[in-house]
Amino acid sequence: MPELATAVRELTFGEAIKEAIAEEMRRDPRVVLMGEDVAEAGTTFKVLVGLVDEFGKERIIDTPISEAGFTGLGVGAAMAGMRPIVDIMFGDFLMIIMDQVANQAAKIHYMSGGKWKVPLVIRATMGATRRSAAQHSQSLHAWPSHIPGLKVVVPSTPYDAKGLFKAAVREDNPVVIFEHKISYRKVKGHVPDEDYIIPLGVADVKREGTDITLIALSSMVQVALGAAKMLEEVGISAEVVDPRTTWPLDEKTLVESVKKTSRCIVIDEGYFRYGITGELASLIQEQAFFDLDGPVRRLGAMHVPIPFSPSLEDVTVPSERQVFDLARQMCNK
Amino acid sequence: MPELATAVRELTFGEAIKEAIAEEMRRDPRVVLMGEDVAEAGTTFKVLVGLVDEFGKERIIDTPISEAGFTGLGVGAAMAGMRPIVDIMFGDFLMIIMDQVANQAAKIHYMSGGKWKVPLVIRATMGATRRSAAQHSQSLHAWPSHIPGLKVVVPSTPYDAKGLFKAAVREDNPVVIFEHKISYRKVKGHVPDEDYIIPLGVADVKREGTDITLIALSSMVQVALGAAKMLEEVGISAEVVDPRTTWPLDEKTLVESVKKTSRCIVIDEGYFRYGITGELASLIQEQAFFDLDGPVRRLGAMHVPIPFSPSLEDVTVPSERQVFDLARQMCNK
Amino acid sequence: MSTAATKSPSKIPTDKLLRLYKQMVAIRLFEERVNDLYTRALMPGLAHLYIGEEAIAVGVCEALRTDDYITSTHRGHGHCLAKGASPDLMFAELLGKEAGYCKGKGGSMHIADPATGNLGANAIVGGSAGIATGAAYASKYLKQDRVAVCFFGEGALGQGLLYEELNLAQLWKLPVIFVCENNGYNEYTHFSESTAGDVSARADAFGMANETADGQNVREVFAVASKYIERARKGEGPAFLQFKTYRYHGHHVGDIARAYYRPKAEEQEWVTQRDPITLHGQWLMDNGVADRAVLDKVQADLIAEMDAAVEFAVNSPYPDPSKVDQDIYA
Amino acid sequence: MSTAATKSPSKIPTDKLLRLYKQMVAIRLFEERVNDLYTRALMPGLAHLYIGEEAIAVGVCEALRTDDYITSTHRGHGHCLAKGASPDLMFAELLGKEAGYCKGKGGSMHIADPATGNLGANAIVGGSAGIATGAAYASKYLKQDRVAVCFFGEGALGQGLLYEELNLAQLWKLPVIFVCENNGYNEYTHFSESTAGDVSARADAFGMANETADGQNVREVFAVASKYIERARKGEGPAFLQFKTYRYHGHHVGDIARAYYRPKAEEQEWVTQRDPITLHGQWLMDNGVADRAVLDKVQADLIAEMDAAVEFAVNSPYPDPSKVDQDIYA
Ligand SMILES: Cc1ncc(C[n+]2csc(CCOP(=O)(O)OP(=O)(O)O)c2C)c(N)n1
Ligand SMILES: Cc1ncc(C[n+]2csc(CCOP(=O)(O)OP(=O)(O)O)c2C)c(N)n1
Ligand SMILES: [Mg+2]
Ligand SMILES: [Mg+2]
Repeated sequence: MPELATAVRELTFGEAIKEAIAEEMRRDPRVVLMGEDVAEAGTTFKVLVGLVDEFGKERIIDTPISEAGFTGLGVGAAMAGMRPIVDIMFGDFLMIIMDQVANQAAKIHYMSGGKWKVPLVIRATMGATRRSAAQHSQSLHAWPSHIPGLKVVVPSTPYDAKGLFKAAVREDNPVVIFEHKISYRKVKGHVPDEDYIIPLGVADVKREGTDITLIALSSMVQVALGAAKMLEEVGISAEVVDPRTTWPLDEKTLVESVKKTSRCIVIDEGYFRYGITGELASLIQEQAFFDLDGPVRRLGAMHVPIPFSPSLEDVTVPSERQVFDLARQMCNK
Repeated sequence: MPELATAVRELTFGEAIKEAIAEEMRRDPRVVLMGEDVAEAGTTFKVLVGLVDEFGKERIIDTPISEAGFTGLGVGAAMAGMRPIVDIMFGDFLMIIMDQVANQAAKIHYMSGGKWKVPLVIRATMGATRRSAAQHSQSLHAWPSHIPGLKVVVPSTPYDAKGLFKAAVREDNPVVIFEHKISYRKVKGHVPDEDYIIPLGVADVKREGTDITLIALSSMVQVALGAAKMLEEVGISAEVVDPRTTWPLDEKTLVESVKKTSRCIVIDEGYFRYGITGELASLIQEQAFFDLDGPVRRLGAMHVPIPFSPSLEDVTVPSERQVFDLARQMCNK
Repeated sequence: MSTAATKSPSKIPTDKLLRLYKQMVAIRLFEERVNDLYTRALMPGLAHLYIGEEAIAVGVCEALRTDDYITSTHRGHGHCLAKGASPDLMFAELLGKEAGYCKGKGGSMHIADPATGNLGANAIVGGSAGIATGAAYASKYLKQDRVAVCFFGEGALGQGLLYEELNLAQLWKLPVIFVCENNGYNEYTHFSESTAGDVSARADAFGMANETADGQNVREVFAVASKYIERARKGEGPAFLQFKTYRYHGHHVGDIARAYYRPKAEEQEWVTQRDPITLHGQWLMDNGVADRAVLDKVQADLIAEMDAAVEFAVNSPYPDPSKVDQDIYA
Repeated sequence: MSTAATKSPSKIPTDKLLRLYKQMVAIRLFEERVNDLYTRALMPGLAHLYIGEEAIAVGVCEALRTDDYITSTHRGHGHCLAKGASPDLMFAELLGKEAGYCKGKGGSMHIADPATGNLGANAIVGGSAGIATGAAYASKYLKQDRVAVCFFGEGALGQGLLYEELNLAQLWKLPVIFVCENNGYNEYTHFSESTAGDVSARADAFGMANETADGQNVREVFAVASKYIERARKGEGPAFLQFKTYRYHGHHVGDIARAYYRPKAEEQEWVTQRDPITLHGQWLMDNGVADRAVLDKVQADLIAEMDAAVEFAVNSPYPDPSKVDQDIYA
């Protein structure tokens, strides 16, 4: 069936990440990946199954349950000439490694007056509604975003995931990448079978529109796109902008979109308070105040520890309906 | 000299904190304080010198250099009927204890369906310009503020420090209190020699004004007050509002002030990005948009790892002059 | 390995010997139903079954008082039950129901119960070491004589926090018992790939009393645990106990195809030769403590109880969504 | 305690014996000037002096190659100098000058220097254990034969991270040497109040080769370090070395009144009886390696060098404030 070969190739979000890692490991022997059960098990999420067959246990490395230990080891290895990727499984475990990430990796280049570099990638996950309860469901990307010296990647599509991950591996700075757990299998999309990178710090307009800008990150891009469809049906044209990285941050693309539409909602899956939406809403109103029709609005995860019960957990994450209702109200339609 | 006795009693910020702790320890035998070198040494900052003489080494407890270890111990002790205060010395070491604070202490009440309580106070410090470089100078109060289940206190005056600290000890929830290192000795003020508490979640108008609202926290309250004086000289009346706690947050007082003045700058010593100022500016514009004269503006610590050299470090923290210049420009005077 | 228990098992009173059996069977039956609920898609999320390891929770908790403390792990159902939790409220919690121990907010990995001294299961490997040590500290400070037990898998030996707590516990002579349930695997990795040196040497590092014993022999577990718990209760300090054991099922209920990380023969060996319930049942019969009929009755009664508990949970309502923001602050 | 060194000191070549002396004196003189700069209010912030502990940094670093790695601590000047740093650029850094090793951005606690394999001092107690282990990992993976040394005070035994790294290092047989400088105090607290059990047992916990030796005898330090460094270089695995030592001054330059935490007599005993420079100088004279005149000349030359270095630093400009946001990202 030769037609199939020319059809657009679709991968899941998880497959795109695996391909990015495999390509970078083929390209550069200094790249290794370590974490708990990453080798034969291919991670808890089974995203890397098969990689160990190609690269061996010397490069896909099972570690003890020592997230701080192997992240610190990754920092030193990065300084000494390697390009390690460390995998901490659940993003909630960031709390255990924060000293190594934010006091060490983030500051070494600066503290050494620019002499040492830390080309380290830290893989973390994010996302609720897996019924994993309060310690396995958080989206903590706001924390590293607050720390100068780190770069933070929050891809939303398979295409972006591959290009951004490859860029992260080639970075000479520590990068934390947040992979959305539910998206691993659920989100599919076109991913070219070739070597491309997406530079960190370039936002992407996922959908053009004229009435309102929905700035959304990671999982919330799908929610925003869903809401945009619903809005279209009531005659509202929503633009969906995905910053793709929280740092560096492509302020210009965000601000220009809002200047055009005059309305803005920022949507993120992290805790609502003192997080991503605060920063983005704040800078939008700073830079586009006089173009705004009304205040920039925000939707984040409810400010509660994430509950286990489905009846409770589901209401903690922003939904298409919520975005739709708010956008509609803002557009007076 | 009987006149002196009736004079207003002044304490330093550090003395006020010591008095709060001593009073609460006298009141409640379940209160103990533990940390590195807190007993005979009275902490690295010498703030608690003498307490061990009154309360003994059973209640003012020197620990190993195990911040995560004794914070975790504090969580369990709090659940089992005590009211521990743990002292982690430099706020930068929060990075080491975050799992115990944010995955454990913050979530236990919720995860247990309200059955267990964690009445734990975590003392941390904040503040730069002590020439202590990147790992001993950070103001990380944005991190715990992002986590539901925690309360976060950032006192600015000796009076507030005493009343808020005492309230924190009486809380049935985990509270992180950020004490400003430079203020320990430098900031003085009236502190009543009596038992009073300041409820968490009540902002304080530190200075009334009509033209612009300066929302400032911790050390930045002094900076804002200094700037307000300078502004007065050029005919601008600045109101200075201190939230005193980032969570719970007294949104109403903040918003009402801005509705009155129509202009607002938020000033904080934490890193500029994805921090305190983003949240506060964001909610001000959300709730007072149509009363605003222009965008809410923000001043935070420069978004760089904190440098050692005085010539560099000094420019990273917002100054009276910066606040003055920005406010003046916003008021067109 | 300790021989204390095996040498003088008869020191354990008959009713206790029977209770050890009953409690193990209760856990086994409970967990089988959890697996079933999962398979029938009635349980949200996942669960980590304790089947095969019952002798440890039971042997240890039967040596504790109700007001003693425990902390538990992701693989925590056995500890909770052994400490006295009710199956109905546990099933309700596992299904995310309002009637559950945590009003459905905690789920499988966070069951907590002040009434039985259960400080809570914990989804962070090693994350409860401080909590247990702190409860022991409070007991000592408040001049109570309560002991705290910290259950953890051998995987937690990878977490630095554990060593900080071992040091603090030993330094301050706290009444805490660290119980290492060594089932040989950290998820899908054999513990020898993650653990340098001898496990017991990790306790020696802090001069802490320690003992390694057979985790499939409930009498031995009970005897060893009793010894160190009473020692701790008397103020003589903490202990570290390693029990060798095995989990029969996957790391969690969804871990079905396991051949890539452990041989089927190994599983079979433990299941058929080293099952703690079979072994103890046989011992009870061999030593004339109970006959097959008595044991069968124990099981039958428990089956009825467990089935009723499942039914209660299945028929119980979910919490109203409006409850989501209650219980954040006390 | 090891006796390897004391038994066969003569195995160390003469020029090395003299160099050990010279390097210790250099550190001593450097630190005296740091204290002086602080007292004269020329140095911003604080510094932690290495005086009294010189034999460790020197004995270990003289057993290393230039391309070997070290990580250091808040008390790091000695390690940096011993590994080959230039006093002038170090003083400049301590004063926050543009010419400093880190352009004034790091200061006393963060001196780093790729040219001498110095991965950096660290202001987080125990915070560099991972960095050193990681450098050793890279050396092994990249099939280099570089060794990494992680210097730390005994206070770092309180940090869980250290145990995670000991486990990883031993498990993966990495060429890293953990050097515990046991000067008896964690800030203002005697280490016996913070440390349960035997320090060497902390290495035994992971089955790691270890040795405890006299940190005031530079030849012993050199011999012990050489042995384990070469062992690591050959791929035979990591080691944990404890050296007993003492800091003569306060925890930092501002810690003047110390009687509340340690007796003056104890300080005097170490200063007068166990000074590593005096002891080694005497040994050199006793064994005919050098006479007083040679040793005096070493000192005089170093004084000249150190004074010039201070002058360079004092006269050097501060970085322009505009540089503040350079070097955040590579
Ligand atoms: C800090 C942390 N790291 C990783 C995990 C993911 N995880 C859950 S259980 C587990 C394995 C635990 O092994 P062990 O402690 O031996 O307990 P067992 O499952 O064998 O009972 C891992 C790695 C976690 N929950 N917490
Ligand atoms: C994680 C952490 N906790 C606390 C401190 C504060 N602190 C700096 S040095 C020190 C004592 C260190 O003692 P030790 O490791 O024995 O080194 P020494 O000063 O004796 O050389 C402490 C507690 C720190 N820098 N980092
Ligand atoms: Mg296990
Ligand atoms: Mg010391």
